[in-house]
Order: sequence, then C-alpha cells, then structure tokens
Amino acid sequence: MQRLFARYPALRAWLLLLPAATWLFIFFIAPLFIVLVYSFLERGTYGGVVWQFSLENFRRTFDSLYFSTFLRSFYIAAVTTFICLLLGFPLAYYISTRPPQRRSTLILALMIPFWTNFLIRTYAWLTLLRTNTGLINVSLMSLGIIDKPLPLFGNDFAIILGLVYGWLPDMVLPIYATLERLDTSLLEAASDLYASSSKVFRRVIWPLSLPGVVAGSMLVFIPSLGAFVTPAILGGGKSLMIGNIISNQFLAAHDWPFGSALSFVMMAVMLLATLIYFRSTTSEERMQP
Amino acid sequence: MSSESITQQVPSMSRRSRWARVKKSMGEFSLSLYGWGGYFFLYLPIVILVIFSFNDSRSTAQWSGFTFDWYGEMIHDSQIILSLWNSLFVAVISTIISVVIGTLAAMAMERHVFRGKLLMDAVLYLPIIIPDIAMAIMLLIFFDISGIGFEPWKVSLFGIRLAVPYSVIISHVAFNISFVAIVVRARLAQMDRTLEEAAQDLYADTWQTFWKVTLPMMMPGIMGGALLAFTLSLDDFVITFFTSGAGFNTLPVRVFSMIKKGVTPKINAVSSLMLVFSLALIGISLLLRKGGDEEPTIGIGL
Amino acid sequence: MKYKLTILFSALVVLGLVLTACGPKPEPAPAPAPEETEAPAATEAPVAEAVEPAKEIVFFNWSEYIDPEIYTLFEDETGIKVVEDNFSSNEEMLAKLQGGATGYALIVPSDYTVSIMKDEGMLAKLDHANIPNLGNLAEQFQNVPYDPGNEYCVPYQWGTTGIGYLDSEVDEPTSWAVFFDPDPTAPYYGRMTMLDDAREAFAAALVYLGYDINTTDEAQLEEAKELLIKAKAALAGYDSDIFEDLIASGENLMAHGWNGDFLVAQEENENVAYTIPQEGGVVWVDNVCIPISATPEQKAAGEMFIDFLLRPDIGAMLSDYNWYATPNAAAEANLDEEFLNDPAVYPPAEVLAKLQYIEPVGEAEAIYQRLWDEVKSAPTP
Amino acid sequence: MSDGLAVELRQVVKRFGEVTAVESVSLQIQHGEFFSLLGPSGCGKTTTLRLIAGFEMPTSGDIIINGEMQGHLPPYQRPVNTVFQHYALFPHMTVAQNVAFGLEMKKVSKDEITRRVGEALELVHLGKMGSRRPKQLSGGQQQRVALARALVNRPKVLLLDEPLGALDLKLRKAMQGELKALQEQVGITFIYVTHDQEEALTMSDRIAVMSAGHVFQVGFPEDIYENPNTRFVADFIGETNFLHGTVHRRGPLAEIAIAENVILPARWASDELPAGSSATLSIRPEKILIASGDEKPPSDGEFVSVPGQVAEVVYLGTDTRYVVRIVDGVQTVVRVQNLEMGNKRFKVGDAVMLHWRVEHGRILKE
Repeated sequence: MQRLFARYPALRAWLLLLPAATWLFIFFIAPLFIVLVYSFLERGTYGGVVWQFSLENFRRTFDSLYFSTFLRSFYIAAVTTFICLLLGFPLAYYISTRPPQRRSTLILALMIPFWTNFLIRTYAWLTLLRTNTGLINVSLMSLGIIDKPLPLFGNDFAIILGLVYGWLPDMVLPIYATLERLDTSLLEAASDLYASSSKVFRRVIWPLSLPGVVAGSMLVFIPSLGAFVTPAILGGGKSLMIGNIISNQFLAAHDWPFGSALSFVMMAVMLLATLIYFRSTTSEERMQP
Repeated sequence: MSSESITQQVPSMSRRSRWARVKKSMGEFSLSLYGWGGYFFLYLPIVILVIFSFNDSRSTAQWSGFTFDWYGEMIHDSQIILSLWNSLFVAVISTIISVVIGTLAAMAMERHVFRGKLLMDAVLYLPIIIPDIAMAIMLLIFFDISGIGFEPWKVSLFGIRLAVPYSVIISHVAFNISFVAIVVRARLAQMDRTLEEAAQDLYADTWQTFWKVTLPMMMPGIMGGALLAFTLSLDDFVITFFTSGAGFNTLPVRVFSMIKKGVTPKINAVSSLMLVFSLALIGISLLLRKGGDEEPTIGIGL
Repeated sequence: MKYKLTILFSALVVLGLVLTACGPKPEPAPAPAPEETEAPAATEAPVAEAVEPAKEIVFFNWSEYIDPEIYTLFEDETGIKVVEDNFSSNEEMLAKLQGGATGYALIVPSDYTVSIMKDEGMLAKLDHANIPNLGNLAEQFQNVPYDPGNEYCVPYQWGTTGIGYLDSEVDEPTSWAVFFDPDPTAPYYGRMTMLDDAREAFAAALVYLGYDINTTDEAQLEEAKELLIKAKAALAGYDSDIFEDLIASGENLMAHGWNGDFLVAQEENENVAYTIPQEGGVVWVDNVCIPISATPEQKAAGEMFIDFLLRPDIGAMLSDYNWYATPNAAAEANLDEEFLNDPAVYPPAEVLAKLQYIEPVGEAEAIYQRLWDEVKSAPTP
Repeated sequence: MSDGLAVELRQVVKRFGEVTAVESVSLQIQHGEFFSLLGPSGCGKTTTLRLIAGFEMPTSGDIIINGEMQGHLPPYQRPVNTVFQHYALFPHMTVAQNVAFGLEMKKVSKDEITRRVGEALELVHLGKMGSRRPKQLSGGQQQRVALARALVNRPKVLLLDEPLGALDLKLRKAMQGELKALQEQVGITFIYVTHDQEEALTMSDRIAVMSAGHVFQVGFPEDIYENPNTRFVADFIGETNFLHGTVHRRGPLAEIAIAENVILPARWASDELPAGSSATLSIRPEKILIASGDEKPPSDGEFVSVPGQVAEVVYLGTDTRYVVRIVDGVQTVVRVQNLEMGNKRFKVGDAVMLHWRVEHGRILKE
C-alpha cells in the first residue's frame, strides 16, 4: 500500500475524495444535469417542461431587468459580506483569545440562536425594526432622542441587517478555526519587540487568518446573493433580489426551464468568481523546499 | 556620556512599558466590549422571540399580555413535537455523515496535488452556490425518475420504531459536505505540516499520525463545520419540503406552511424550549468539565 | 487514470439519466407529460368495486386549516388514521406533485389551481357513490366554474380578497383608489401593504381599471403595471404573510388581503375591519381533491374523509376553527347567527355579484410574472 | 565503531517537477560525528536532510543509514530523529506528552517511558516543566523540548534543521555551546543544517558546503576555511579578497597577472589551468601584512609583496580594516589586529607594501 501511494501520490487523494465524490456525483451532479437539460427546453404552461429544444431561456437571462437585479443582488451581498467581516473578525479574535474552556462555550453560544426557527427570528427583528411600532423607534421616540421614526424597515438597510445577522456565524466560524491556533506568545513576542498593534495585526494575525477569511467570505457572500426570504420580509418586498426571481420562476410563474437557465447562469458566474478568488488568495507558498 | 544616556533611558523605558501595559489593558477592554457587543447583537432578537412565546395573543409581533398557554398547546400538539424530533434526527444524522465525508474531502483538497482537482473544487462549491429552490426541484425529480423514491424506511431499533427519511438525509448531506469541507480546509491550510512530519519522525505510522496529531489539530475546523452543518440542516425549509416523502415533516416545514394562516407563538415556545435545552446542555458540559481532571481541551470539546 | 474513471462514471450516470428522462415513457407516469392533456377524462381511476380503504392516509393541507379534533373523530369512527402534511402556497404544492412526489391521498388546492391540475391530468375523478353527503353543498358550490358538477373536487372553505383597515384610525375605504390614486396627506399614506402575489395584485389594479381580472390583453396589463408602480409610493411594502398582524399592531393602517386573516386579527385588535371596495374584488374557494397518484386504497379512504368533512357538524367545526365561510349549506344550521351575518364573511348578494374568480391564463402566466417582476424592481416613485 | 558509516548518500538526486533541489550528492558521515550541511537558503541542504529523514524520497540514488539501504522506507521506520527549525512541538500535548510521543509509538512500557522522559528533560534542564504546554515556554525552552523529544528515542542519527535559527543572537550563542556539549555527552551522530558559517565552524567536526543542489566541498572546518577549493566556498565562508587576472605561468606554483607588471605567485586550489585562461586569486584579509615601503617581510618563508596606497581606514575595536589600492580598479581589504594601543599606523593616502605568504594565496577557477 505504502509503495503504491509512493508511486501514485494522487491515489491517496482520490481515496480520501472517494466518499465525497461518489455522494456528490450521484446525488448532486447527476440531478444537476436535470436542471441543465431543463434549461434547454420549453416551459409547460403550468410547470414542468415540454420536450422541445430551445435557447430562448438563456437569451432571456440577459434581459436588462434580470441583469440589473443581478447587479443589485451582487451589491447587497458584497456589502453584507464586508460588514460580516468587519463584525465577525474581531468577534472571532475575541473568542480565540479566551481560555480554551471558555472558547468552546462561546462558539456554541454563537450558534445556538440559529437553532431557533428562521422565520421566528426574522419576525423578532421585525418587532424591533418596524417603522411606527418597532421597539427601537418607539423607545428612541419616547426618550425624546428622535421625533420622527427612523427608516429602519422596508429598505436595503433592513435587508442587509437581516442578512448580516443570519450569516455572521458563517464568517466567525472559519476565521475562529484559523485564529484558534494563533500563538499568544507569538503576539506577545511581537509586541515586546515594540511592534505597534497595527503592525502585529498586519504582519502576524491577518496573514495567519487569511484562509479563514476567504472561506468565511464565501460562506456569507454566496447565500446572501441567493437570499429571498429576508428581502421579502425585512425589505418589505419592495425590491427584488436574484433569489426572488429564481424562486418565483419555480413557485409563481410555473416556468421551470427559465428558472433552470437563471440558476445555471448564476452558478456559472459565481463558480468562476469563486475559483478565481480562491486561486488568487491561496496559491502562494506550497513550494516548500 | 554613556552613563548619562543610561540614566536617561531607564525612566523612558519604564514609562514606555507602563504605557504599553495601559494600552494593552485598554485593548483588552475594548476587545471584551466588542465580544459582548457581538453576542448582544446575536441574542437581541432571540430575547424578543422568547418574550413573545409568553404572548397572550396569536401575534408574534404585538404584545398583549402574559400567558403560559402556548407551552401547553405545544405539549399537546403531537404533530409539532413529532416534527421537532424529525428535525433533530435529520440534522444529527446528516451532520455526522457530512462531517466524515467532508473532512476527508478537505484533506484531499488541501494536502494533495492531483489531476482533476479543479473539477473537484467546482463540484464542492456548487452545492453552496446553487439556489435552494433549483436544488430542491432537481432532487425531487431525481428521486422520482431514478426510482430511489421518498418513502421513509421503517426501521425497528431496540423496540423503537423509526422512520428514516433517507431522501431528506441524502439531500442534506449533499449540501452539508461542502460547508464542512470549506471550514475544515481553511483550518488545514494554516496548519503546520511539520507537526505531522514530526509525528512520523517519532515512529507514528500514517494512521497513528492521523489520530494523534492531524485529527486533534483539525478539531476546531471539524467542530466548526459540524456546527454549521447541524444549524443549516436544522433550519432548512425549501430542500426538505421538496425531498420529503408524504407524511414526513420537519419543524421548519411546519412553520413555513403556517405563513398563510399566521405563525403563532407556539413556534416561539418550541424555539424557546430548544434554546433552554441547548443552554442546559452547555451548562452540564461546563459542570462536568470542571469536575473532571484537567484533560487537554482541543478547540471545541462538546 | 482515476481521473478518467471519474469522468467516465459521471458521463455514464448522466447518460443514463438523460436516457431515462428523454426516452419514451412506457407506462403512464404519475405526472403524465403535458402532451397527454387533451384527454383528462381518460385518467379516471378504475372503478373501485371492493377496494379495502387504506388504514393510514396523508392529507396535504395548508397549515392550521383544520381542527385536529376532526382527525380523532374520523379515526374513532372508521379506524383510518389521517396524517397531515403542510404546504404554504398552491404553487409549492403543485411543484412538488409535478416533480413526482407521491403518497398523498388528499390535497387542498385553490380554485385556479384546481383548473390547472385538472388540465394537467393530476386529479382523480371522484366516485360520487362514495360521497353521499355531496348534496349538503350549497347550490352555487355544486357548480363552481372551475369544476362543474364536483367531478374532481369538493369545496372546503371560501373567502374573498379585499381591504382590511384599522377603523379607529381611518375611514372605510370604498374604492381601490386608496391604493391607486393615493392622497399623500392621508394618514394611511406610506402605511399600507399589498399582497406579494402577481395575480392578486394585478387583479386589484384591473378591477380598479374596470377590466377583467383574467385579461390577457397586453395593453390592459401594461396599464395595470403602470398603476401598480405608481401605487408603490404609498406602500410600506408587499406582504402576503403578516399583513393582518401589521394592521392589528397599528404599524400599518390599511392592507390588501384575505378576509379570514383580518377576522383572526380581530381577536387581537377589535378595530380591525374588512371591506370589499365598490369596484369589486376576488372570490376564492379552497377545495379537497384526490391526486391521480393516490392508490385505489388511498382514494377510497380519501373519499370517506371527504364525505366525513361534508357532514353538517364537521363542516361547522371547520368554519368555527378557521373563521372562513363554509360552502356546506347543511352546516350553517350548526353555526352562530353572528358569524353567518357578518358581511366580512358572507358578503351581501350585490357585493358577491361584483366578485370574480382568478382563473389560469395559460401562456399569459409568463407575462403576468414578468410585469410583476418589473413592478417589484421598479424604483419607488 | 569503525565498522561502516552512520549515514551514506550515494549519487542522490531529488527533483520537484522541473526543479532540481539536490543534484547527485554523495556523502559519508562517520559514527559519532557532528556533521554540518552549510549553504545559503535554497541550496538544497534542507532537502538533503529531509531525504535522510524520509520526508522526501530521492528521485534516484541510495541513502544508507547504519549500513541499511533506506529505499522508500517511510520516516517512522528509519532510525533517525529530527529537530525541526520551528520545533514542531504538538500544541495539544504537554511537554512530557511531547517527549513521550516517540516512546509510546514504539510501545515502550509505561514505567520506562516515565523514567526516560524524566531523564531526557533533566538532560536539557527542563526537569520541572513536564506538565506545561509548549505555548507557555520561551523559545529557548521550546528548543530544548524539541531536543529532548528527539534524543529520548536514542536515535542512531539526530537530524537538526537550523534548530537555532529562530532564537535571538545571545541565546543562539549559548545554545551552540550547549548543543555541542550535549552531542559529546550522548555520543550520537548529529547532522546539522545551517546557513550560518560561524555556527558551522564552531560546532562541527566536518562540514559540507552546498550550493544550488551541489556539494562543493567536504572537510574539517579549518580545511574549508584555509583551503577553499572554489570561489563560492571561499566567498561564502569568511571574508576574502578576489583578485582577477589571467594565468601567466603554469606549474606547481602558478603565477597570475592581475594587471600589467603585477604578477603574483600562488598555489592552485584545484586543477591547473592553461596559461592565458582567466582565474581569480583569493587571499584572506587577515593573512596580509601591511607595512611601510622600507619594511621587509619576515624571513621565515616565501612572501609575495605588492605595493599599494591606503584608500580607507576603519577602526573596528579588535582590529583595523584597511582598504588598499594596488593598481587602478584593484583593491584589497587588509585586517590588522590591534595588538598595541593607538595602532593607527597608516592614514589614507599613505604608500604601503603588502606582504603575504605564497601558500596563503589560492588560484580559483573563474
């Protein structure tokens, strides 16, 4: 076995990958071909498909309405990711600098809010954010801090807040996982050498945590791009994101082929962006000797 | 001249180090403030959610008065209780499977160079990128035309009758593998490979190296991935709805279907109960740990 | 080499899949291909002579849409256990069945969805011999336009779409103009919602314009779209889920929505009121049907349950629980006078005459959705 | 213990894809020897060490440890242990658990593990630190733990990969002495990788100088210093003057012309070169005597004498460094120990005479 591995180093990789590859090829890639095939067909009037080859669906994805929605979603997802990083990094750092026992508790405590129900959580935000009767506006107004309700609800602010809230742990977890092994003595050593804290951050903490930052950004950006419930509830449904358009094709317009085509185009764009992003951020070192 | 410079330097050094200490404790203070702020943000809506589980009206948004009625209703609603168990069952099983598979995949992807890696990269990212609804519909059609079907397996285990919703579990694993793989991979990426070489150098064979060094070092990543997978699985609605067989419901499916008639504080009660349970679990594990001897804790010990 | 194997394997899987999907279907699939839709009648299930009803059936229903006590009574009487599965929209249920889900003995589609499912051959013909209580239905519900003669479905509950409002804060809206010609100085300006649903929203606009709510005339639809975009300025948002809560809590003062929701909200705030504007509105009926994929045993048990629901006492239990009007004339004897006389539940005849059903519009569905996407993504004027 | 060698490398080649890291290296290392691999970073010394440890497998060639061919044996089956540059201590184990790791893997009995771990920690003066975590130790202490963790297994050969590289200068100096003493105490063969020539010279029994995957020279420290066989070795180890020129006359004592009329005799460093080919004369600064024009060189031996002019004088405490111009464009550095007070004998611009023993000058290939 050892010899075999030595002779064919890729063998070990494929053995490790075998379960994941098998599972994903059978239960993901194979079904994905259904979507691919559907995207080249014509719609059944009320859902399903007619077996008639057509490129119309892909032509429609480049419609300016859908394109501008995509750009808007991209913008919202990017802002969400950035804010998550801004909030999530110090939080991950805070957790990673606690004593080991406290850390596990804190990490669990990070996730537990999300073991409640999504819809209920979102409604709880609604209770806080509503314009005229929301707790925040009501308390600020009764304290006399403001005299007109702040526009906290039914706009991009509320959508981004909801998305940030929903995906913050996805940013914190990978960053924490990389920061956790950060040697505190390393930091002390660095600051003993009179390195300013910003220098310590730039030279020591940030490079070490980079893989986590990259993973976290992905785990936040992608689902935010496809979000559709949060914009509907917290955004007041007054604007669309690409996730709404796609899910509407399946659930309202009965247009499965177009929904499939939109999904495919979005996936292709995202996949390309992701692969490029990963390549550019993680391909250094590796040449060890 | 040299003695002068020394006497000048001494106070300036100590002033500097005192200032550094002040700065450090200020930094520590603001970091703590930040940490508490972060948790305040995360728990703010949760507190609201719990408060409304005691609301004396059907509304989950408008306070009317205090009552325990919803807890009573919840306990008597066998469907809700069953769907809660179903949710937990699916989440636990699919988390276990996806953690094992995803961790192995992460090791292959991070540690090896091989042909077809780019393809596997793509295959691993796709389940995260795909819109939920597209994945749900495609799996639904797939289970139908492949003949795999949806009917849960009826298993009898130690006298307990279980319905194993394999179609739901398969689907959850299909999206969870990727989340686990990404988190574990990030951890592996910054892990010092010489640790494994050191183990091998100290006569640990491939397996021993894995169990004694690689796995413990990966643990924070694995636990993070597991938590993420569990949470996603527990809260998934769209994919579960479309891939479940007739008669199998999870809590999110029940809750989402309440939308048209209005979601009642009963769901807040269920959520609050789960919250109490998980917090109690943490408390117990903390107590146990305090009682036990000082075992090395590796990252997140659940 | 391993790499090539993987490629080969995936290619094989894919090939197999495409073949299964494209190849001629040797047997009638659970959800027949659309080509077969010309002859929906041909899909009638074999006459169930001596079929033993299933011991357990799954009822695919809206959530909280039935008093759970009814299940217990039914099981006590017949020994058949009813398990409930829930969906949150007609489209969700439709998509799931179209995708091939099976195992459901009973489903609850709304009127236009019945038309669609009938056309798609997704519904089984009811065996009226097994439903003796069918005669309990009110006259007009024995001949609903989407299914004359109750061939495929039995009405379950019915209601209307109109405007709910907080009568302590605003006057009763008599016209859809509150939405489509809003007064910026009115208290409700900026504190209104419309249903987040293409057909319902267009129906409101089309009724206001005096057009047929099922129009496929693109010029009329374009006009309605412009109106909807104009209305956006006065809206707090689009909402189909919690619009009634937002009225009850005083967050919003007016909402486009379904009558039953507002009636439930009256429990929280007695000032919540409901009206149908003078131009008219939408009437809808939810129905119990049996999907074509049900086995003969499931169908037999399902018909028994339908019959059970049509009993006067059970019909009254439904409406008592749901606050929606019952299509069951015989059940009215068991309902409160107050309930029967509430115009929000049972609109007077002259209002009823101005209500229209939403009907499927075929190819124009895509136009509606497209225009709706344009409305939603348009910047607020 | 003269029956064979501790480690032998025969024609070992290692390529990573297109890049050749080690090019046909052959080495013979004796039992009990302190052997250093010295060279600039990227020269292949670490790869050579990793090949011996078994972390890398040679592309071709043989590695023999203690008389046994290693072939493709994995690291855990080789009788060697490694001390890593950044120690590679297991952060999730205590110091004692770290040290015990190898013994546990070898299934040594519990009692013996406890005893030997205690001994090993005593050996590196960390007897009381067993229950600490590596993170709680200073750099020097971590270094000792790494050493104890390797030595506790009583390997035939200990491989050290720049073990002192991460320590500060003072600690490094102290550890050098300690390490050498330790090696003498335990009598294990050490193969020591470093880029620090001073470290190599002070600690090693023998040194192999590497560059670009090749071994340039193997020898005792003084050999390497006094008799560098290549320009690279001469330059890398210590300071030296290079005087470029052409071979003027061949023979056991060659002559090289560095300018018209300036012909200097010197010895060949390696093979002789034909007359007329370009070559370099290497002469260490401290070997050159600087004198006024009328002073004669010592009479015990053959001296080379060249006139010049002082271009720069730098006082360095222990010695003074002169830069002397011989002809236009040719300068040499001369170091003179400050044996007496105020030994500033020459100023910039003074005409001086340089003398050195003929055998100290070596002619190297270009």
